[in-house]
Order: sequence, then structure tokens, then C-alpha cells
Amino acid sequence: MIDIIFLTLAFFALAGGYGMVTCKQPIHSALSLIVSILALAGLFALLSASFLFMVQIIVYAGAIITLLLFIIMFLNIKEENLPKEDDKTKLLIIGSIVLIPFNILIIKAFSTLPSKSLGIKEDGFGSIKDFGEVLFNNWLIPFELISILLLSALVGAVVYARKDKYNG
Amino acid sequence: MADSILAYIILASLLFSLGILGVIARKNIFIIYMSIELMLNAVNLIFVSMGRYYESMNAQVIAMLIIAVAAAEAAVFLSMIVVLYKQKKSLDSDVFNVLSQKEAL
Amino acid sequence: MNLVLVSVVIFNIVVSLLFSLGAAPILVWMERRVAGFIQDRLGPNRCNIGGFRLGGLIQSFADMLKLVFKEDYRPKSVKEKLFFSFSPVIVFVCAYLTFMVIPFADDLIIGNQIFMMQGLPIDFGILWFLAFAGLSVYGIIVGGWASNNKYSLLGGLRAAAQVISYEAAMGLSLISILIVYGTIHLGEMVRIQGELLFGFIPAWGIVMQPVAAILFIITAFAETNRAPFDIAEGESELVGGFHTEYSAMRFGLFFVGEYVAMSASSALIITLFLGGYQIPWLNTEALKNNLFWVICCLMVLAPLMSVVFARWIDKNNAWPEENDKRNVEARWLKRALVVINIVLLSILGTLLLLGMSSDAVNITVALLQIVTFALKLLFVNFFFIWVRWTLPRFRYDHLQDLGWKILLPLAIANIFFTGIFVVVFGA
Amino acid sequence: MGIKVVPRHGKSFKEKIYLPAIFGGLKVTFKHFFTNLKDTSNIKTIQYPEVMPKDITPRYRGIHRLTKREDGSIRCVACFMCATACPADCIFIEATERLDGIDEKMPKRFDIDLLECVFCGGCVEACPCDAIRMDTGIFAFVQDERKKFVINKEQLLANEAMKEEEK
Amino acid sequence: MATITVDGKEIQAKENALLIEELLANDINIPHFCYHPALGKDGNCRMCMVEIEGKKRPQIACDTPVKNGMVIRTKSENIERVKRSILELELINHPIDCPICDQAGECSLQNYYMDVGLYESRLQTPKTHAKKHVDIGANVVLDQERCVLCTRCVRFTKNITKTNELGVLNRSDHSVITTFPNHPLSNPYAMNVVDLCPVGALTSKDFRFNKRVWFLEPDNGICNGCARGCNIFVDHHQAKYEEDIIFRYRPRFNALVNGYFICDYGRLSYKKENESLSSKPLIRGKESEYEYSMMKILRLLKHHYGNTSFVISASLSLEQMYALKKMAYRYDANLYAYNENYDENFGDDFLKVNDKETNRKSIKLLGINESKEDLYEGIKKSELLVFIGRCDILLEEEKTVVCISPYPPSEREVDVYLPILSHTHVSGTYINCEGIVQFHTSKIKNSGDIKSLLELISFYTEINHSTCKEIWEEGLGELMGEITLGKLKLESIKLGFA
Repeated sequence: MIDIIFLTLAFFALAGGYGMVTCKQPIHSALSLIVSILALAGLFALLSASFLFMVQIIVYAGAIITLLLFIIMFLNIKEENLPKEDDKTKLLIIGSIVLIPFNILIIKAFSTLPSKSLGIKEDGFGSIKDFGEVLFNNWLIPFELISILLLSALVGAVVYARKDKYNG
Repeated sequence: MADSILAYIILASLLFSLGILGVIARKNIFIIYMSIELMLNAVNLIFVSMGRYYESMNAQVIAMLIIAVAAAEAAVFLSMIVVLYKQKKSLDSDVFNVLSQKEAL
Repeated sequence: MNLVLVSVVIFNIVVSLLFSLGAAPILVWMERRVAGFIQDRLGPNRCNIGGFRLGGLIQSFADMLKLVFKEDYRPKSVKEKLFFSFSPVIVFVCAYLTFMVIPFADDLIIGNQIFMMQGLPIDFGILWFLAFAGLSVYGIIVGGWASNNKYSLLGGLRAAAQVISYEAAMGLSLISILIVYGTIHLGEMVRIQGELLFGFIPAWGIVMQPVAAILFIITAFAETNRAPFDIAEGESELVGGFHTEYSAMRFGLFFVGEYVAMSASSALIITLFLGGYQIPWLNTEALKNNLFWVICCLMVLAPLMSVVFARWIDKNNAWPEENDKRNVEARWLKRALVVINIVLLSILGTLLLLGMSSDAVNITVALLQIVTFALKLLFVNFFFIWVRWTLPRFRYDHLQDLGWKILLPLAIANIFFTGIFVVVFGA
Repeated sequence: MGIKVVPRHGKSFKEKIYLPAIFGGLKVTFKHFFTNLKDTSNIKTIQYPEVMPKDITPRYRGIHRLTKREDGSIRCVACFMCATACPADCIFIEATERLDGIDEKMPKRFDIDLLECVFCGGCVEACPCDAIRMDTGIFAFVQDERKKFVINKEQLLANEAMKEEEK
Repeated sequence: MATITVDGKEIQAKENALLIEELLANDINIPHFCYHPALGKDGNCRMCMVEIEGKKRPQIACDTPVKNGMVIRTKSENIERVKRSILELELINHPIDCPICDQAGECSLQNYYMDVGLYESRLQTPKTHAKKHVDIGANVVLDQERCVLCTRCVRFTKNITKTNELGVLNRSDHSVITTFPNHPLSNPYAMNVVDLCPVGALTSKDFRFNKRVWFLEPDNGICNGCARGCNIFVDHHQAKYEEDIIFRYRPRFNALVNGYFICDYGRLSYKKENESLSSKPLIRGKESEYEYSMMKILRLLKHHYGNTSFVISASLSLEQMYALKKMAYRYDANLYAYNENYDENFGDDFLKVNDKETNRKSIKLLGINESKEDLYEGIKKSELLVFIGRCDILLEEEKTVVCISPYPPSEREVDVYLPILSHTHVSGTYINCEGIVQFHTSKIKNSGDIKSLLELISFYTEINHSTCKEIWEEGLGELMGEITLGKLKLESIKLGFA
């Protein structure tokens, strides 16, 4: 049962990724990416990271990609404004051939790990409580740094998109 | 199959490869951005699966921090795109090479 | 005992289906009749089956039937057929799934098994709601974009911007109430709300966190695209907004999805701020202990209410034409009331006379709580409708101003003060 | 002529938070809702078709009619002024010789397509003979076929004025 | 040449010509009833008043010869007053029944009233009544009440047709136009009085009550009745949900050909064109689809390649004949144009001519075989006969006969009959009996599936020349030398070499 769920989710993740890379229209790419991201969220749930599962959906699917879609629609991109990518297929094929050794390397590197059951844990592993304890005990400074980063990103975005005399 | 860590690693590496492919093969700047997001997700998957493997919550925290970084990245990147697109009327990453030219601007 | 498990799970799913999906026609009917009464009109009251109008409720079913059998028309200009067909489904499914984590009764104990009384027995609670409220906007964006129509696209864009900006305020307003409750499990929250504050005020969320309650209610209105935040449809400027090009059941799914989302938001508002399934001053324990008196009260109240209702029917359910078959309805309704009363009273009477086992007590309590929850749900839904027919629609820039400049800072300030309060006075 | 200072609203804190005003509005609507729920007889809605409206003014533009002369014959002389004035092109006339000595010309066919008609009253204004009027007060016309919405000369002649003209 | 000043502007005019002629020629609007360029002055209506400097009272422009240095005012308060008074006089006994008057919309009286009249009637006494519906013969109906007694019609019968059927009877406000007893209006040009009449007193029985004139769209055309090729206006209208049909012909002024008039025969020949619109393709007498019949003819043409004779009408336009010549060459067919369509009783000394084929000169110009012997010999030899533009199947033998014509054959059944658009529906060039080349364009829409002959030919020859312009560019222009299509669109040209 778990295997079937895993395979389905993996298929959707890969299909979404493939669709994202190959689609001509950015809007199709973004919609494919959502499929991939939701499938990954499902995989997180399989790995009993339930809080991360929700965060993935809320932040990635609910906010980031929505924002991306919003911007794509907002710009109202026409066919002629899309870059001409005549050698797309060629590049994709060459790139995938080049990347085969890389993949083999990774698989080789990890295949030495001893096998271990990754079933869903019932003892609150990945729940929000455990998560919070680890986050605020071990990772407090990175957490605060991230918040500063988010704030500066917010300010930066506002400054960029503002209509002023330099870039109106 | 889902019990073995290798399956997750293979999936993550494939997704990461797809991300790299998108970055090198595509010119559309939106798709390049999405490819980067996909790579981040692949890394997240490795973190989470390894965290599950070693039964450590730290990996999940790192994954969440990555998601937060991605959110920050989205905000800055998208506002940049809006400004650039309004100036150049194109999404071609080759167009945004003002700094490489001598007679810039 | 497996039979009990299966029957309880089925019961849960059916009840949450009834509350979300089954509520849609009732809400549509309520919307119309309430709008009519608020505007000194009658609203739909003619459609009938064999003379039975049920105050116009039949109209809703007729409309649903019409939407199902209408020609499913897709304009030629629609290029993205898959997305066009798929987006109503997204909206509907997301709205529906949101309802699944709402507890509508306290945990039910039968024998030695404990059941969570919610559609999906998971404890993600609020996060689940946030996740699917965020996802449902895809249906609107994609539908608006795939329609290949300027109005639809604008409607979709507005919805997207609105949901993104109000989700921030909503999430932050939830944080403060999470600090107070110390849990994200909705069932736990409701249980906490069963306590009494200072011994006489029910410790409902709205009492403990009034600012968060107001913020959450406002943002819930915005998230569900209800008036006064329904500029995504904005028929005065955008024809029909994102569903301009939709017809038949595709439109029906959008339509029902909107009401299901409204219902789900109301359910969450109840759960977070209005004590959920708790009867004021009678939490689960108290209810179990005093069930005898509660049933006695019910046995007195039910006939009284019925008499009042019957008199109302006499007065207001007449039909201008004497020999119209619609005039028969009032008589039959009164007979039905009598029958219902007799059945109810005899059941309650047998319960009282025969005495109850602990399982029966638990089940009765759960049923009472479900009824309470339903009544509260009905009231909050009425509030949604009431607000819609009172307040005018926001202008788009005002909406964004409100979201970012007022609600967000307020929510942050609220978190800040709640944090200080909790740290200083203890949980 | 002194300057009248109109008090500006929306400056005080109470007005700035809007909630009192919102609740005021909610109160008003609820009052309406509750009174109407209690007793529907105050509602002014007319239960059409069981109860017909009685307040249709003589100037209401209902379905057209063709007026008659004193002797009961058709007044229209088929001058086509109505068809020319019609912005919707919904009047179809065929003229013919009139042989009864009253006049020279009359319509052989006079059709009005009510589905195309916009009820602007242009034909009534244009008619030099006062032969077409829209004072029948008929505002509802239901048919089960498109064809039946095209009303012909006989039907137009059969339509009567809503009420006697007060002179 | 004389120079006169009209309303402050100097214009050149012919010395001693009628003042009104010169003013009208310079597009100065002078209201007039009795004056008509073809009939000359009469001076009875007093409508064309102008002020001439040096004259005490306003003068009528139609009876004043032009003198050098004349200073004329056509618009002044005084003139307005005079015109209004004259109109009031004309309208004293006028019934003002414009709603039932066919002239409404093109009525001089109506127009002038709108220009200068617009007064409240001062009339207290009842109007004098006269006969409203007098059938004076020859398709003309007289309404004596509407008459303004300009006597154009009387002068027409007196001067132009010299038949003298009409006259003025009685005096003062009892005077009416009438025919003499037992002498109805009955000359072949009688219906011109309908056009001449400035008001609705004389109306055509044929057009009466058919259509209000403001709906009609005039289209330039050339009459197909006889070899004269009179210039006409084709008044047509497409009512809502209906075919675009022709309601009447009116004469179009052409000094070279027909002047201001046409004959009644030509005037009424429009009916045939309307009927032709409803023609259906026939295969051995059975109705068929247009496309199918077209393909059937194509198959026949291919099957009988080299054994075909084209028999064409002399009423086709020059372009059609030229294209048919090409088509005959393409299918290796013989092309004959023999036609004996003369009517000895038809012609007269005014407009009508005996030759009833319109474009016989073009046949000569293009050098198409016209001899009778060759035609009969050719018919005997060939297997397939294609009659184009005519349906007078003049043979007894059993042959495959195809007829391509606007009008279905009546005499005998043919193998294939294919309708085409008639001459009013297509543009074309015609050369009349006097060698005058005339071109007319057509704007009449055809909502059916009937094609024009040129379209058919370009379908069969696979050369794309479905408009006159393309034909002229393709080779006809060279043949015609100096005469170009552009010139023809502006005027008719007398052919120098034919």
C-alpha cells in the first residue's frame, strides 16, 4: 500500500518536473510545478514529517506558486514576448545525457547506506511540538537570521517594484 | 520500496537533474526560476528522508528554513522580473545582459 | 466491535458531508430568502412539489437539478480545455476537504474505543484549513485564466492577490489564539472552550481573543470571496468575474464550492471562537452528568417551539388563491410537526424511563452536541449572509489597504500583546 | 450669506474603526429581516400572476395595437413611417390598394416581431395617422414558439386600449 | 461666354442661355416645377425666383437669358418670402396625403416645403376636391388633387412623343390635367411622365405602393431591352430577411445615348431579372444542387473535349464574351454567335431599335463567328452544345445540350441548365447599336448560390479572372486600345474603330 502511494507520488513529482522543464508557456510550467510540489508534500507526509507536509502546501503551493502565477498572469505575456528556444529539445537531450553520470554517482554514493525501515512513526516524530522544540532549542539563531532575511527580502521587493523616477 | 532510503534518493536526484536541465536548457527566466525551486525541493526531499533515516528532527528544521529562504527568494525575484519585463518586454534571459556590454545603458 | 468503528466512521463522513455539501442548497435558499426579507421582498416561494414549497427550499433543489441537466457549454475561445474543466473541481474539492477536520462533537467513547468526531480523524487542525484555503485559489486563478476572457482573467487575478494578502493576516491572527490555546488540534481547542472564565463566562475564543476573532472573521470573509470582499466576481465591473464563461454543472461546482467554503469558514469560526460544539455552561462532562434534566427541558421545549412554529405557519404560509394546491401545505406541515413531536417525545420518554447505559449517554451527548454545532453553524452562515446584504462591496485598493495596512499590523500587535500576557500571567 | 460649515465625518476614533457603523447597518437590516420574518403580510411584493398589477400608467408602452377609424376599418395607410423609424427593424409591412373608397392605401400585411422590438415607442411617434399605439398595457407575452411572437395585422387590430382615454 | 455673379461668386455662363440652366449646371439649387432640361421653359410655376440687380421685382430664372455682368441673388429674405408665398399657393388645394403618396421621398414639393416653407396653414375654407384615382392608361395613374399644374406631362406628349394625349381642363382652382375622351395615354414612352411629374400626381401603376422610395438604392445599369443600351437606374432594395430585389428602372441621363427617357418596354423589363434570381439548376428537368450541376458541366466539357460548340448570346457583356473566347480555346470548342433576334415592329425613330440584342457590336469587335451556315454546320458536327446567355435551342437533333443562362429554357428540356446572374447583377461593358461603349457596375447583392458567368468561366478554365478589371488587365485592354476601364467608369465613349 505504502509502495503504491510512494510510486504514484514519485510519478507525479517527476511528471510535474518534466512538464515544468518542457512546457513552452510559463503558466503551464507553473501549473506542472504545483503538481510536483504537492506530490513532494505527500512524500513528506509519507516520511512522517507532518508539519513540513502542511508547510510545503501552505507556503510553497499556497503562497509562492500562487504569487508566481499571479505575476505571470499580471504581466500578460504574449506569444511574441516569449524567448525563442529553437534548440530547446537538443539542449534538453544533451543535458540529460551529461547528467547521467551525476545521477549514477549519487546513487552509488548512497547505495552504501544500510537499509532501514522508513515507515510512518507514531510517536510524534515530525509533529509540530517536536519540531518547535528542536527549532527553538538548536536553531534559534538561524531562525532569527531567516526572519531578518525575509524582512530584507520584503523591503527589497517593495523597493524594486515601486514606481519611482528611476524605473517607472 | 518506500521503506528504502535509496528510492527517495533516486527520486530526489532525478528531480534535481530536471532542475539543472531546466536551468541550462531553457531561456525563459520564469522557467529558470521554477527549476531552481524544483532543485530546492529535491534537496528538501533528501533532507527530510535522511532526517527520517537518522530519526533526527534537525533535518526537517533545515528543510523548513530552506522553504523560508525560497519564499524570500520568490519575493525578490518576482519583483525583479516585473521591473525587467516592463523595460525589455521579453522573458529571454539572454536579453538581461546589460552589465556585460561596454556601452551599457 | 469493528462494526461500531465502521458505523461511526460512516456516520462521521455522512455528517460532515451533510454539513458541507448538503448545506449548500439550504444556504442558497437561506441567502435568497434572507436577502428578500432584508430588502422587504419575499424571495423564491413558488416552486413546489405537489404543493409543498417548504418556504421556497424546493427552488434550490430545482436550480441544482437545472444546473445538472443544462447543456455543458464551453466557448470556442477556450483553448486550455483541461484546465477549464478542472478548475471548478479544484475549488469544490478544496472547499469540501476543508470541512473534514472540523470536530462536530466531543470524542465519542463507545465501550473502550475512542472516536474523533470529524470527517478525517487527523489532528492537523488549523494548518489543514490554511493549506486548502490557499489551494482553492488555484481553481479560481486557473479557471479565470483558462477562460481566455479578459474579465475572467481580471477576476482570477483579483482573487489571487486578495487571497495571498489576506492569508498573511489570517495566519497571524490565528497565531495569537494558538498561543492562548497552546494546541493546533481543533478538538483540544473546543475542549478548552468548554471551561468557564471567572466561573461564569464561557471561555470562548471570542471572549479570550476578541481582536483575533474579529480579524479572523474579516479575513475568512475575504478568503471565501464573500461580500463585502467578493470583487473577484464583481459583476458590476467584471460581468461574472472568474466564472463568466462557465455554465451548467461547471458553474454549479463553483457555486456550490463557494457555499461549502462559506460553511467551512463558519465551522472554523465556531470551532475557534464560538465554543465549537459546546453548549454554553454545559461542557461534555456537565452534560453527561445532568443528562436527565437536559432531556426533561427538551421535552418541554420541543412542543412549545412547535406550537410557536405552527402559529407562524398559519400566519405566513398562506397562498393568495384559495383553491391552489399550495394552500394544502400548511395543514400537512402542522400534521408533520405533531408526528415529529410525538416521535421525539416518545423516544426521549423511553430513554428517561428505562435509564441509560454509559454508551447511550455518550451517544445522546454526541447527538446533542451535533445539533448544537448545526445550530451554531446555521447562525454563523446566517451572519455571512446578513453581512452580504448589509455591506457594500469594497473597492479593490481599499481592500488591499485594509489587508496590509490595518489587519496585518493589528494581527502582529495582537500576537505581541498576547505573548506578553501569556508570559506574564502564565497560560 | 454666511458660510455654512458642514461637519466632516470620519475623523473621530469611533468612526475610524468603522465597526460601530457596520453594526449599525447590521442592526437596520436585521430589523427588516425580523419584522418580515415575523409577519410577511407587510411585504409589498405582488404575487403576479395571481394578483395583477393595477398601477400601470397610460403612458406605459405595452404591446402595440392598430387603431381603427370610426367605421371600424383600419386606420393605417401603410406609409411605412413606423418601419422607417423603427431602430430594431421589427415592423414588416406590405402595402396594397384600398378599394372601399375610404382611402387609397392600406397594409396587406402588418407584422411586428415582438422579440426584436425594443419598445422604444418610435413607431407611435412616427405615425402620421395615429394608427399605431402602445397603450394596451400588455406587458407580458408568453409563447412557446418563436413564430408566435410575430403578431400580425389581425392580432394588432384585436388589441384594445388598456382603459378609456380620459378627455 | 459671359461672367455673372451669383450670391457674390463669379461664374462663367453661356451668353443668352437660360439662367436656370446655367445655375443648375453650377450646382446652385433653384427650386423649380415646370422647367425641365428636356422640355425647356414654360414659366408657369413661378418657383424659380431670383433677384437680379437692377430689376425691381424678383424674376423667374427659367425665362431670363444670361447677360454678361448680371448680378444675381438666390438667397435673400425677399426671395424666401416669395417662394413661401408661391408654395402656399401651390398647397392651397393640395391634399397633403404624403403617407399614401408614392412620390413622398422624391417629391419636389415636399423638398421645397422642407427648405423654405414650414408655415402653419392659414387655410380656413375647405379644399377643392378633384378626382384622386384616374386611370389615364399606359400603366399611369393620375391624382388630380396632387397636381401643381406644371404641365411637364402635357409638354412631353406634345413635344417629345407628339401624341398630344394630355391637356389641361378648366380654369383657376378647378383646372386639372386630363386625357381627352377615348384617347387614353398610350404611347410607348408614356411612363416617362411619372418621372417627369415633380409631385405625386402621376404615379406608375406598376410600382404603386410596392416600396417607399427612401428604401431604394439606385444602382447604375444599362437596359437590356434592345440594342440602344439606354442608361438606367436600377432601384433595388434588400428588405430584412428577404432577397435583394429590383423594384423599378428609371432613366439615367446620358446625352449620347438616351437623353432623359427610356421606353416603357425597357422600363418594365426588370421583372425578368427578379424572376431569374429564383432559378434553380435543372438536370433533365429535375432540380439539382448548384455545385453538382457545375461539376456535371465540367465533366461533360472534359468528356466531349474537341467536339463542343459554344453558342453564345449577343447580349452578354464584352468581358463575358472575351472570357468565353478563352474558354472555347481551352476546351477546343467552336464559338458561334449567330442570332436573328430582330423585331421589325419594335423600333421607332426615337429610342427603340429593331435589334433586340444589346451587344452585337462586341461580337464583331471580338471577331466571333456570326454566320448562320457555320453555326448549323458546327452543331451537326459537335456532340455537346453549350448555350450561354440564351435558351432558344434552335435544333431538332438529339445532342447533349447544356444551357447556361439567367432564364430557364422554356421551349424544350435540356440536359443541364445552370442559372447565372443576370446583367443587372454583374458589372460589364456593352457597345450599343451606334458603337458607344458603356460600362456599368453592379452593387446588388446575391444571397443565393448562383454564380456570375465570369466566376463560372474562371472555374472551368482555371484562370482566375472573375472580375471585369482582371479581364481588362489580361488582354481585353490591349484590344480596346485607348479606351480603358477607368475612362469607361466615368463616361460612355463613342467607339472609333468598330
